[in-house]
Amino acid sequence: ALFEQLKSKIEEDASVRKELDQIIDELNQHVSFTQGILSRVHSTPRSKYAPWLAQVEDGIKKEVETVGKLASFASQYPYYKYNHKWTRTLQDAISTALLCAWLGGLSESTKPGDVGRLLTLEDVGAIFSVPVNLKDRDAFHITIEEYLLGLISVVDDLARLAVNSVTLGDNALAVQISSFIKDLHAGFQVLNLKNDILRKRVDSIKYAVKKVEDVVYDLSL
Amino acid sequence: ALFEQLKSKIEEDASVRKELDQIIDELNQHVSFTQGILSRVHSTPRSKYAPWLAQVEDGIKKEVETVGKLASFASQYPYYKYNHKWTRTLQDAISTALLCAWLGGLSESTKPGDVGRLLTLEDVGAIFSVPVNLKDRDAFHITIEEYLLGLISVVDDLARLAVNSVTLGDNALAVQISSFIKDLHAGFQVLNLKNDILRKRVDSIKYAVKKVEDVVYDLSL
Amino acid sequence: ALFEQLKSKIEEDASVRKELDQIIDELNQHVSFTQGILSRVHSTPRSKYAPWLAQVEDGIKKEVETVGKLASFASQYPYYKYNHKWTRTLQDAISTALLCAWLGGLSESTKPGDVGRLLTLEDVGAIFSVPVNLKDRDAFHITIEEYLLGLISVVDDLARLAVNSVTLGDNALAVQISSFIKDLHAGFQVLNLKNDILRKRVDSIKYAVKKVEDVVYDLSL
Amino acid sequence: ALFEQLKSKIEEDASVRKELDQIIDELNQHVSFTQGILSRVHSTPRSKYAPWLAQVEDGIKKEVETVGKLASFASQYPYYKYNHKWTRTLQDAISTALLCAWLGGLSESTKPGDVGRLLTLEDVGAIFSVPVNLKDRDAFHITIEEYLLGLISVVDDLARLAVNSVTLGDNALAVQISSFIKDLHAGFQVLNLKNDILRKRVDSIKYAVKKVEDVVYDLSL
Amino acid sequence: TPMFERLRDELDEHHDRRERIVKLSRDITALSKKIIFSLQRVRKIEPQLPKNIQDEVDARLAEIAKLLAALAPEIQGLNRYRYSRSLMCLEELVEALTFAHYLKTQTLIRYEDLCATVEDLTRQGIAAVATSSEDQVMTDAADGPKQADATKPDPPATVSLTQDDYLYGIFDLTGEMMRFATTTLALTGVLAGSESSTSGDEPRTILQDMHDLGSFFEMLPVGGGSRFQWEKKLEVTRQSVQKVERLGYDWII
Amino acid sequence: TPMFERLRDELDEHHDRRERIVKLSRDITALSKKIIFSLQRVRKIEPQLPKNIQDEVDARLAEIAKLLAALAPEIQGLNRYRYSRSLMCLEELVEALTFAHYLKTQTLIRYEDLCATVEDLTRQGIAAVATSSEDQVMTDAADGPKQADATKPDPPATVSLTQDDYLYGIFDLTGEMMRFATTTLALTGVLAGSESSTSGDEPRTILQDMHDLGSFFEMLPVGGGSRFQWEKKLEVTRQSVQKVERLGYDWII
Repeated sequence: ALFEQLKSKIEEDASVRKELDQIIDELNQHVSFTQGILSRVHSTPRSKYAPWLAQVEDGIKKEVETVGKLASFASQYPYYKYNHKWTRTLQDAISTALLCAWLGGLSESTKPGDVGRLLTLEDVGAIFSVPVNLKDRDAFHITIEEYLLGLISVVDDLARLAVNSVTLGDNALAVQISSFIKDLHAGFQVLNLKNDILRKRVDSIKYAVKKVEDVVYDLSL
Repeated sequence: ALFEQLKSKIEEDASVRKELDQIIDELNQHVSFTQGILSRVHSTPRSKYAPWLAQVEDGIKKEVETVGKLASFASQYPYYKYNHKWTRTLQDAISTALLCAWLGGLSESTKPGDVGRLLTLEDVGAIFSVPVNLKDRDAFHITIEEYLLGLISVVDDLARLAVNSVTLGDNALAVQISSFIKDLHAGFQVLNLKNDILRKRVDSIKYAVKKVEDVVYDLSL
Repeated sequence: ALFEQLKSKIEEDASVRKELDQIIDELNQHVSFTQGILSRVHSTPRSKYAPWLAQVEDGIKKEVETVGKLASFASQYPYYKYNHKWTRTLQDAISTALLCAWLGGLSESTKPGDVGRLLTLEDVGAIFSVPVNLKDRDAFHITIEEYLLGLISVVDDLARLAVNSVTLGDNALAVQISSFIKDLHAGFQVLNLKNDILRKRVDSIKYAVKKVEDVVYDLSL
Repeated sequence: ALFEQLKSKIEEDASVRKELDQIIDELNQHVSFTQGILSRVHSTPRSKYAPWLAQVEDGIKKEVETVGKLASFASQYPYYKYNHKWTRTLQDAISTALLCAWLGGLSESTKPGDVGRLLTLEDVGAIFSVPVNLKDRDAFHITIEEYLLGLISVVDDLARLAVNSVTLGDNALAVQISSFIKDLHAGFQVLNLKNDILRKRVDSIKYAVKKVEDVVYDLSL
Repeated sequence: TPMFERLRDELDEHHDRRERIVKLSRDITALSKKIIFSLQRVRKIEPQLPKNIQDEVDARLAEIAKLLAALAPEIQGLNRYRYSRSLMCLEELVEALTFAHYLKTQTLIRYEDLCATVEDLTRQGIAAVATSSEDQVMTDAADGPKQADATKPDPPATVSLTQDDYLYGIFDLTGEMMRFATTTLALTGVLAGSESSTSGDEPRTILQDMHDLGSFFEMLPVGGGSRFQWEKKLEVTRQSVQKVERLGYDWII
Repeated sequence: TPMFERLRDELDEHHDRRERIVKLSRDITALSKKIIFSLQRVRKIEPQLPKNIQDEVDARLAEIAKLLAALAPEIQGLNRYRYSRSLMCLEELVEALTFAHYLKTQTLIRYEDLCATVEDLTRQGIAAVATSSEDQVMTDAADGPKQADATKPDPPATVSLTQDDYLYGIFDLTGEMMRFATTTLALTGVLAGSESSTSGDEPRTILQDMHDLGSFFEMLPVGGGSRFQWEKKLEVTRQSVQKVERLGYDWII
């Protein structure tokens, strides 16, 4: 009896994992697709952002749908029991939204070409229609760590964009990216980081800062 | 009786492997030699490609002969049973052909110095006189994966060449390489790669892209 | 176009692998469960084999069903392309059948307690309803290597059983196991094995031989 | 020119290695075969040694032929340049001769069943018709280390035989083996061993000593 | 940066809680190991542990109870799994409790029963802390505010065991059983087990219990999370089973 | 055991010889490294090394010569390959000698020429030792009997380089060239190479030499013995080549 009971619990757990894998796999596909479109920013002049951002937003819409599916399924189980399975993919999804918004998308009020908007954790929660930083109940949500790790990925992409925007002749964009990355860097300094994954990733911001400083220096010559 | 029957079977298998090892070893030598000559591209100005490409083509000719030997021997046995033994070496051979053609070789119609030709999978099959992407019968062929992995190696080499062509004063070549690599990168992003060897290697294209972007950036200043 | 064609091909391959993984996973579960029941032999006196063998046979029946599923699915693709995925699990399944039969199961004609029957490769094929050692066509089958590796695992288990049967007071069983293992060892020595996986595993038979020799020695005192 | 010269030397070296591999492979087969026959000693009563030893000697005769081939080929090159390739196999060949002689073979003067003869390094050289412990010229020979390592393998086999001879009712043989192993152990103690392979292997003699002591103790009860 | 300051506070709260948990966990682990150490001095399986050993065990359990009471409020709801990697102490506690149970009854305690035991322990700890807080007139209030808070809600929060805590604890139990079998055989010359007198059934040795536990794990599907971890533990269990097999064999010969 | 005593003596002789070789090898390696260290202070390629550096190199070489003289009799015939794993010093020496040659001529010395150089050095060492033995009236005879013996046969034994010593030494040379290119560019602002004045040909930089050496190794079949070792060295060489490429690029930009 003990055996049967343990066995059926383990099997139940395995089937939950399998179901999660499928949803996460679907999310992964939408994220990869959206990242692919986003990567065109490096060869797209700002004047052509409008139609391209529309495509990115379509990709994000699909991500949002799948995150909804994930949230309602995962909320049936202890959140942190399975969180490690989707956290990487969710961070990537968050990154796509953050980058899209920074470049002028995901907003009624900004015009394409207006860049520099940083979504807050709450904004990201609203876009994906899920709670954030939950503490009072055990359900699906976006954690602070996930938001911050997503943000760090965006920094890498923007540093690269600073280089390419100079090549495209858009020096102003490079300068704006530089000041944004430096602000973020100052922000991250405020955190008390422990020896965890966040700390390791934050180090990469330093390289980004150095890179954009070099670009701005080159432009000043 | 069981063991007697097994004995002959095992010895047969061992002798097939030994024969394959010898052919693959021979192919490896031709490939290494050709790669060695190809590596001179990094210090050869475009005006001197003609005699050098002739040497590369000689090397590839020897590769083609040995691939022929391999194909006719391997086609006697199930293709995927032994494919793992030669796939690495064959990818390298494909790389040499792809790089040689991109630099203006392996063609009646291009003049040395005309760069940028990308061989398709079918072209590669024609050069090595073997079928490609076979599905209907179990014989030696070049697979899509082998072609793609060969192509990825070429990207690494070209990114390096972009740097060296600037040193040699040939900025136009660097710019052409940059746009070729970016196009390829976009192509690979279309693929929905799972966690296999191809995915890991595709990641290396990202570095190549960054590298050539930096070169074009430096030239733009 | 190149990449579009590749995309569909890669996705097809990924879905074949996924389907295979699921079938193999199912097989793995049945095999583990059957191995678990078989492990009770070490504390079961021979007089109680009958009901216990019935349970083992139930486990094997489920293995057979899943192997059937695997065979019909895998036979659609080149055999050696995916063989590496299931070969380990299939060897384990073969082991359970070999051990069960040796202990008196899987037979109309033997009485429980009649031990010592060694299934041949053909017998194993008949039990799992799949061909063995196919040479004329490219379909699912059990290879000689898989049979031999399965057999080697059984030797390890029997050597352990020799020890435990003495503890259970069944010295005759220990002696019978000893002579079986020594015969097998002599058989394997006939094979001229190269440095492959089979050779390494065959070395483990030597330890089994020493172990049963020590047991028979202890009994002889 | 420098390149051509180095290349041809490397190629020459590679072809020497290939030729050596083939000869060593052949030797390996004869050694494996002879070891297989020798392993029957563990179930052969002393009264039946005569015909069995004849078979062993046939095996050794083939080893001797191949060692001759090896010696004349290898003597064309600096001895220690390639010695590592065959030393393992040669040690095994030496072991077969040592064990065969100890059991009464390889001699006109002993009767089968007369056991206990230890071949010296010089005896082994005479059997294989090659020099031993050469110092004055650079040619093929058997080194002291090879002889000693071969001897250590024999000890392992004899310790096992001590156990099995008791099972076969030949307690006298067990006692004789015990005293032989203890003598050898004392002999090895005389050597000043450095931290090399010999030292590691010598440790295994200790286990053999312990094993035969246990056997003799059991017999004394 | 105001955003970052807010996030910092949230993260700091999390890190502080984790540090408190890690500390408590370390102490519970140490005490559990001490219990196991005491239990390894038992020489035969019988319903009552020797008095001196039972006293040692009880004393340690009383300390553990207080630590569990402090731990409980930190790992409710969302936080139970959030900090599960810092809660290895629970496996160790399972090991100690199941080992004690085995030595008394020669049986494996059930998951539910063990959960109940641990909840009970927590409640005892809460009661003890409450009493001692009164006694000491809050002298240790400085480092105990959480504990004081935790006593207010009704019913008080308790520590729950996950199925993985239970299973991995049992894996480790097999190692202790092996050690117990080895020492008792060496010191008493008898393989541990039930007296043949107990009931009239055949006497049952620890070897059979090990075999049953071994087969139990062999037949279970791979449990929670890391397959690698599971396989490693299973392999250790297999070795323990085989060591006891060898003991049984040597005893018979 | 009489047999074992005889074998012991033989083995001891071998171990003693190996120890002597290891000691000599360690000293030669250290001196070679010092030569390389001196050479890294050179700032341009020209037929004459700066006098102070040339003096340092000559002094070290004189010491090495004596050590080679002591080493020579130990590694004749059979023993050359027998102790080749204890003779890593020869690769280091090749590295030092080829580097000095490169800095003077911007060319790679040939294998035969280098063998001749090393044999010459050995003979100089033998002569020096003979002289100093006379001078010192055998004061160091205690630890020098082998050296004394070695001077008797005619012609005296010399140290021979194997092709592998040469090739692996050249592999390491590429690393030194990279370091040289890096420091000279940093300190002089010019990529090392021939003066454009030297002959009227186009000026040739160290980058081209590195490319040539890189392609040279890429085209060679895998040499002697361990493929793994070869691939590792080749990979390091590739990285050195690419570092100098980067220097060239940064210099142009």
